[in-house]
Amino acid sequence: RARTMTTDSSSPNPIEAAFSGYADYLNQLNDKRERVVKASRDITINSKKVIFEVHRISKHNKEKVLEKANKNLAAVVDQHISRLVKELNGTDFWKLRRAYSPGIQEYVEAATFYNFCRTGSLLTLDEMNAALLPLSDPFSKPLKINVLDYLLGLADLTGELMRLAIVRLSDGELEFAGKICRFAQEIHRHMTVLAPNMDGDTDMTFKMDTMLQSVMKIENACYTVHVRGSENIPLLGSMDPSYPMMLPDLE
Amino acid sequence: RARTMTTDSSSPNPIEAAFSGYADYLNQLNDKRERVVKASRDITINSKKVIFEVHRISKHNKEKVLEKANKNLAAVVDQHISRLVKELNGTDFWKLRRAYSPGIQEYVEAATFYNFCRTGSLLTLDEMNAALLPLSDPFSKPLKINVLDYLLGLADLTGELMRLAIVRLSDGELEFAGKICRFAQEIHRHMTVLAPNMDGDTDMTFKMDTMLQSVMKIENACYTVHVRGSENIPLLGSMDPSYPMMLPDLE
Amino acid sequence: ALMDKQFEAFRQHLEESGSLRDRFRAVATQIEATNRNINSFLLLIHQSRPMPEVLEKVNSEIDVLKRLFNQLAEIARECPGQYYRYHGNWKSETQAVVSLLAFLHWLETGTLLGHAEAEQKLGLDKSEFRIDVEDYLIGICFMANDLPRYVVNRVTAGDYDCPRKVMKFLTDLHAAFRMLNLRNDFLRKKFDGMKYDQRKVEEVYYDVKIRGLAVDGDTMVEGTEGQQ
Amino acid sequence: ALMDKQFEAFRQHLEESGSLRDRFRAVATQIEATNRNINSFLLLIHQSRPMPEVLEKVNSEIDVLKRLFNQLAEIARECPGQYYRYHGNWKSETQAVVSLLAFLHWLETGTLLGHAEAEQKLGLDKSEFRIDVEDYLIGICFMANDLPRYVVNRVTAGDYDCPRKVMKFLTDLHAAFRMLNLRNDFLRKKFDGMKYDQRKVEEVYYDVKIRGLAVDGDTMVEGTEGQQ
Amino acid sequence: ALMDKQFEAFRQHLEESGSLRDRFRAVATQIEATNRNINSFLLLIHQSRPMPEVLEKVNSEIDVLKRLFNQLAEIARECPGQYYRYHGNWKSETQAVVSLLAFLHWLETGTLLGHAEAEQKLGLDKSEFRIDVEDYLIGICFMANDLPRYVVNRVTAGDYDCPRKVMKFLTDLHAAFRMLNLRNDFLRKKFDGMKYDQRKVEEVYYDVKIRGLAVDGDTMVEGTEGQQ
Amino acid sequence: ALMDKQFEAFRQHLEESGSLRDRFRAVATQIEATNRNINSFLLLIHQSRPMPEVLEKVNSEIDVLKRLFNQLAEIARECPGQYYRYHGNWKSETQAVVSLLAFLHWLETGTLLGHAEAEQKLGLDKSEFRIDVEDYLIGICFMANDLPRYVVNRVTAGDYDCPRKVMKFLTDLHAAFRMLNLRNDFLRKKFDGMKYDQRKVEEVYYDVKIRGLAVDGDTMVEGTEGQQ
Amino acid sequence: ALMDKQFEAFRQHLEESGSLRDRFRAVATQIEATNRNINSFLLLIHQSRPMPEVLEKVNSEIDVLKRLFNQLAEIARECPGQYYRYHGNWKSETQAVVSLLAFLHWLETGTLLGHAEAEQKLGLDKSEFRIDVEDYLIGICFMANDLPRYVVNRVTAGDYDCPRKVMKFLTDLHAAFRMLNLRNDFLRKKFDGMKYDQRKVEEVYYDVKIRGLAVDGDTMVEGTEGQQ
Amino acid sequence: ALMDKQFEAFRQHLEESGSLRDRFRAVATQIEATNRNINSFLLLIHQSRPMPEVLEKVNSEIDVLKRLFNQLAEIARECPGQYYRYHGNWKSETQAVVSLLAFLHWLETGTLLGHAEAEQKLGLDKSEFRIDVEDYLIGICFMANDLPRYVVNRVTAGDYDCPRKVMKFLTDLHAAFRMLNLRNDFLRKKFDGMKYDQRKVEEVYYDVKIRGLAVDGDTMVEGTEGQQ
Ligand SMILES: [Mn+2]
Ligand SMILES: [Mn+2]
Repeated sequence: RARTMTTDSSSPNPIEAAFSGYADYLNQLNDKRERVVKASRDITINSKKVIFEVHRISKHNKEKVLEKANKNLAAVVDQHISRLVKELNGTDFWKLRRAYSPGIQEYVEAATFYNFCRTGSLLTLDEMNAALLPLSDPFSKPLKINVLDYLLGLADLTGELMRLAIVRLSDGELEFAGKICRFAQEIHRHMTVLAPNMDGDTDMTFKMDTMLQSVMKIENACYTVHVRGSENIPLLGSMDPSYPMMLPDLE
Repeated sequence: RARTMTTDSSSPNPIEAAFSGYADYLNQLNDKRERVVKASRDITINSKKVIFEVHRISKHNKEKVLEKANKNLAAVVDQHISRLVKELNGTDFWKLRRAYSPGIQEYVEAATFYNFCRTGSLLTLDEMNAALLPLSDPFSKPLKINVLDYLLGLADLTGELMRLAIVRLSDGELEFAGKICRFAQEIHRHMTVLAPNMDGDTDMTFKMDTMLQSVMKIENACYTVHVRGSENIPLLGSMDPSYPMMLPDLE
Repeated sequence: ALMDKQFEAFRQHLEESGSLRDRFRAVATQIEATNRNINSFLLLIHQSRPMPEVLEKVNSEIDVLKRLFNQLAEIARECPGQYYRYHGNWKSETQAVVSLLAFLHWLETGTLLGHAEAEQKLGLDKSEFRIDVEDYLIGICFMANDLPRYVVNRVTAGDYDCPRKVMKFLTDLHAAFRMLNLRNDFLRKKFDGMKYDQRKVEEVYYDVKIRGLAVDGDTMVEGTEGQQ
Repeated sequence: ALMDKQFEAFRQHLEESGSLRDRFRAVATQIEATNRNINSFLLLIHQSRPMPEVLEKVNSEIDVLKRLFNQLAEIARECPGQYYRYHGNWKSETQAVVSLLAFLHWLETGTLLGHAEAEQKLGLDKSEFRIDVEDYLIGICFMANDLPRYVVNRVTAGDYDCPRKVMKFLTDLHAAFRMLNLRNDFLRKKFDGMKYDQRKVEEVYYDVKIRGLAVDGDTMVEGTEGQQ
Repeated sequence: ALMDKQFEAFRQHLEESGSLRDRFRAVATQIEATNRNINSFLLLIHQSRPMPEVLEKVNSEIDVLKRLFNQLAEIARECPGQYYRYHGNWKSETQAVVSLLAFLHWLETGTLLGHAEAEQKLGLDKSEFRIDVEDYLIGICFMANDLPRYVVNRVTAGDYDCPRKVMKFLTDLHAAFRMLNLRNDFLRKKFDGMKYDQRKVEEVYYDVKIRGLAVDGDTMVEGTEGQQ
Repeated sequence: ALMDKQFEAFRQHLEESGSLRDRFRAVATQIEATNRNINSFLLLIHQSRPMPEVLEKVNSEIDVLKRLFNQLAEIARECPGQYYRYHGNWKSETQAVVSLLAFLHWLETGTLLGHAEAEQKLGLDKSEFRIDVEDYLIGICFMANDLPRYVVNRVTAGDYDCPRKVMKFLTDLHAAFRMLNLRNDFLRKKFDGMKYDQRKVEEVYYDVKIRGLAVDGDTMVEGTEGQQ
Repeated sequence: ALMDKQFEAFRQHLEESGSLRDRFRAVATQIEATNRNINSFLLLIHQSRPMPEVLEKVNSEIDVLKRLFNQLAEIARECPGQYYRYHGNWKSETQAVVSLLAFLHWLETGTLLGHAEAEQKLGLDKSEFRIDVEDYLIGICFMANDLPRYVVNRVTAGDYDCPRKVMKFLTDLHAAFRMLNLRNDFLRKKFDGMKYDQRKVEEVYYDVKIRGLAVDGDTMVEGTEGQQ
Repeated sequence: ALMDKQFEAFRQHLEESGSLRDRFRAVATQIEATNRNINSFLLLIHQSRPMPEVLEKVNSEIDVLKRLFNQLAEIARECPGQYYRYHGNWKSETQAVVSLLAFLHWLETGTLLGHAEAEQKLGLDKSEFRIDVEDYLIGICFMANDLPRYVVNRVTAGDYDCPRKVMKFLTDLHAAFRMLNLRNDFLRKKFDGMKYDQRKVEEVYYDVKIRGLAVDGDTMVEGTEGQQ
């Protein structure tokens, strides 16, 4: 809503014509940014919900939980990422990146988290982008998650892996926890090399530190359970000495 | 209020006897510190009031304002500093210094501020301490304001001098303002040499900075009035050209 | 292995973008040096050195700027659609360029340098590489920051009409900026600061006027004009 | 199950308070935008545009403010007794509103806008939702900061009586503030700064007076006027 | 004079609010001291002293707390609707109170102290002065932090059924917290830490179980109980 | 001139106090170095080296400490009544000394080193120069911080009775500290931290006990004692 | 003119030193990148990947380091006597290099990499360009910081003898460092932190030992050895 | 043993460098004290005390500086080629020395103190120990920071020609600095700040000139100037 205001109606402000153009430009840009931010927030909230859901996984409900998470993940794409695609319309991917980046990062976190629980492997950027392809109309440049957002999302993933590992260990799933541990170690290891090159993103130093903390928390948890489980129990002669690991039966 | 609490009534805690002594010691010390802090707060509040009063000075009410300030300053000594003297009772001047130092600093600020307005010179530490002498009974060591607190109080004085100078200038008292300016400059100059030696007081670096700001504010104010007052007013032929300075008549 | 492969690809990608960034930075550093040169010539204006002499020196530096922006544009062509990915590398330098060009333009014409004119002066009018609108606007604000000093020095040198002209220009500029719906960002902060520039210039105008030095000749004693 | 029920209640509680916060912020953002509008109209005063024209424009915006404060009050009614829980969300915007209203009021009446009057202008006089006293006082300080610029521009435009009136107003205001035992840091800081506004206005008054421009006509030698 | 009168009113207002703050702080300091007393009695629990003896000592201190919260409530009655203006003065002390009461309650009943029950224990059930929900929740988190130590010492003292009970309680509590959509930073942080308390208790439970010490007697091989 | 004279006196005064401070610091630095030596010998304890060998080495260093504290006392005699003016210069070093002496004493006697005993060990019992009570207490807290590590290493070396003894000592110590009415200062913070040391030692005791390694012989399986 | 001449000399001086700094930085940046590569290979150790595979990857990177340090040395030859003028440009990178080399060396030999050995590995043994002693020592401290994590992961992988070996190494290293009279600087801070690494490793050793997992075969039950 | 031998060598190395550092610091501390003295004399200039009196006091202190820099040079001779290793110990003190000497020199001659002249004044002209060029330049910037205050006080004392002279000096100095290609470091930051000093001095010159006080005779209207 550009206001017209002349200093003096008799001598029109000569600068004004040019500025009404700038005003239009900025208004449109700001409106679009506002819509993109809102879409990003919705993506964040709903991706977080998917993550919460996946955390409910256990040996007994794996299929059910993952199925539901998958559906909700698809809903994030259909209902919210699609809005981004429409707004950005094949351009402004980089200009408005800061407006949608938080949402995309959270989506990467959710999708890779889900995928790891389903397949045990890392969902790649190409796979993710392939899944987004149908959203774009064939005539404009398709929305692609960029490498930076993908990596920033992965960096957060280790935090979720840590929480998952600790809960899974309580639940006796030692083998799964070991798998999580190695997966998190690998991601951290690869990120170590990439971190300083990420377009001068200053967050990354901080995120690397958090990642290392998370990885070490997983390692320590695995260690505790391993050591505990390997203990000789001399007092309990009745126990089967070959009994490998007690935890699974705790449940 | 020491509580007695044994781990087990049958085997008395051997450490306890010693600790009940420590408890008494700490309780008495803390109570005394509490009382000293309270006295210090009262000294601060009432010294601030004296400073406020002195700020009301003008050419016309000088005697009246100063008389009242003097009386209130004496009341600070009689009613509140006397409490300090009683508590400290010739000892603990340094142990509890942090508890009373703020009050004493503010008192130094008030007393030197008052004295400058009365005599135009600096009230010395010896003069101040001589005035406190009657408070102490003849058998114990008299309370003496220490050099550090005196200097810290002086450091704050320049802030009050700045406020005074700006108001006096508005009131046309150029000569008085000039006097304030030189007085503040001298204090700042002397403090420059002493600042780093003050028992490692880290406040002092900060206070020096504030002092310099205050002095420069006085200098700038004097400058503005001087430059303004020296102006030729070519358009106003009717004015008496020998008219030296206009401000005094503004009032 | 798949993971390794993907991360290897990322490594390459990031190295390429790192190298682009370095190249952009290298040009931006040269732009900044050129800005410093231009600025040092413009300072002569404050010292009331004859304008033509100054302008001549400046113009050759502007040719340098043109060449440098052309280089930026060329590098940008290597990464189509990623202007805004690397924008941070030349942003503040470009704002400074706009500020200098706009000051020069105002000296020469007394009017505001438009966005398109700025691009044209840098030889970007036919390029895909443009000046971001916000950078242009921020540059204009920077330019306004320099006007009070200019006015003070002009009056010292005896040019008593300058405050009125600058005041008029700043008033118009401020009014124009108010048409924009600014977000709570750097541009808004710069714009909010413009009022201090206005204030200082108004005070100089006041000094000149109350002393009857204003060129329009009306002294204040008789002056019942002023009312507009 | 009991535990679940209780935690379900907590969930609702936390969501409600979060949503209240968001709603307060949304209104506050609109208040800020309206403040900017009003401010841009008031700037015309500095350019000596006829007061009635300006006031008309301003008044319609004040209706907007009224409506917005009414909204704040309505939301606050949903959480009785929790004004201060959410106060931080509209605090600084309200201070700016007070500043603008007080300036307007001074222009119209030459007197200080009272706390109750401010509430009345915003239609809050019958509401439970009031303006916090400290916010009111800080707003008044902000208003004082704008007076020197106003005086300079009025004198430039030939209104030589303005400095005397503003000086009187600021002197009274400063004296009144001195009655407060300020402990609040920010308010104290704003108040200390008021002295500089006074000084600048005094300087303009001196300039006007020494040149015999003061409206009351009395030269300085005999001058016992100044009292209004 | 009108101005003076108004400012005189402001002076009083500001002095009163300062004095209220001081009075709230004074009571809060006493609450903190009482908390320390209660805590020192509760430590006897870790040393396996007979519960009744401990509870007796604690209960008289809880009467002190009641009296102190009653004082808070009384002061708050002097400034109706301003609970949250002064809330920061008793916030953390209240969280500690909740933590202690909840631990006691769990010892006595094995269940979670509800929000309303906490208020009741402090004699606030009929008061207008309530415990803020977030303070209650944070207090509960603090209480959970103390449970691992309790369990370790109970087992050392030969109480092999304790880990199971605590584990059950923590599991339920954690599940209940998961229902909340936490946005508050501090509360979220405290909640996240609860997982570690759970894990430590689980480890002790495991130790007890694997050695066939669990009171229910079932060894682990056959043990299918434990299912909650 | 009077001002000059006074400030000249201040300069001298401050120079003298500065020089005293330097001398105190110089001794304190040596105390710190000696502490490091003692500490490095005490580390051998963690490695289960024979006690007599360790004690011999330590004792000669304690003679050094004695000499250094004697120096402090001598310097302090030059500025009677100003112990607390310069106290900050040897405070933390003295706390560390107390911590080391108390650990040694505990190793030798199993009891807490008293305040007077500490002064005696440093040859201060007839001096006017004493150890400040708070420094003594803080030193004791530091000593408690080192006990968990000691217990861990002792158990590793096969000394299974150590946890019980240390736990008993810490429990008594903690109870004694609770008799003090601590202000909100460093001592309070250190004391509050002591509970983490207790917790760690309790956990080691738990480990030993649940594995039937505790010296008192009662395994946990048969152990129905302990039940309260 | 004199001023100009002098400043012309300054310009040259600053450009030369600036260019040297840039060249040193460029090499240091490459060293950092190589460090990152080496580190990413060494991280495989934590995943219990076979040592030979890891070492092979690392060794080719060490050749890169050699080349880079040779470049540093060459640049340094251009400014004899100014090693410490530019030292800040490669200091922290060199510390990291030492840390990596020392870890590798320990893995291969179980001994501490000496200062001369480190220089030799980097091909600096015949160069004038050496590794600053403090950088070497700080690098060793960094290496010690990584050992607790290594021990934890080794035990998880079933290597129960690792804690003992690492504990022995750290104890010796700590003893050696204690021979140094460290000033109150960064090195001292890093060294003081080493005791936390020791403590953590001791706790792991404790865990392994008390559970009868230690390789030396003595379980704790029968184990009456260890007694001093 | 090998480890011990190596660490014994490190111990010696660190002790030597530590002792050099201490000796450098001790001299630097004295330089700082002397600087404070000189500064306190130079502050008299702001009070318009007669120059000769001030200079006399200062000169004896400069002899002290000479002696102290000679000591620095001597210590530096003990560690050839390591000037920059220890440079941090006297850097900022030397910058302050340059600033004071340059201000004095300007007072006496109205010209800029050259780098060589500064060294000569400190008796370093034949020494190997020189003043680092950047320290010299930073010192000059510090000196420029003090000029606005000097100008203000001179004008107050009635010296209306001072602003013009200082403005000229600062303009030349600024122009000279612009010849340097400054990197993005501390010196650049100080240099960038110099424009605020210029601006302030220009404003003083403006004040003096617009009021017809400037000495050069041209008043602004028809110029009956010169009156002070
Ligand atoms: Mn996450
Ligand atoms: Mn004060």
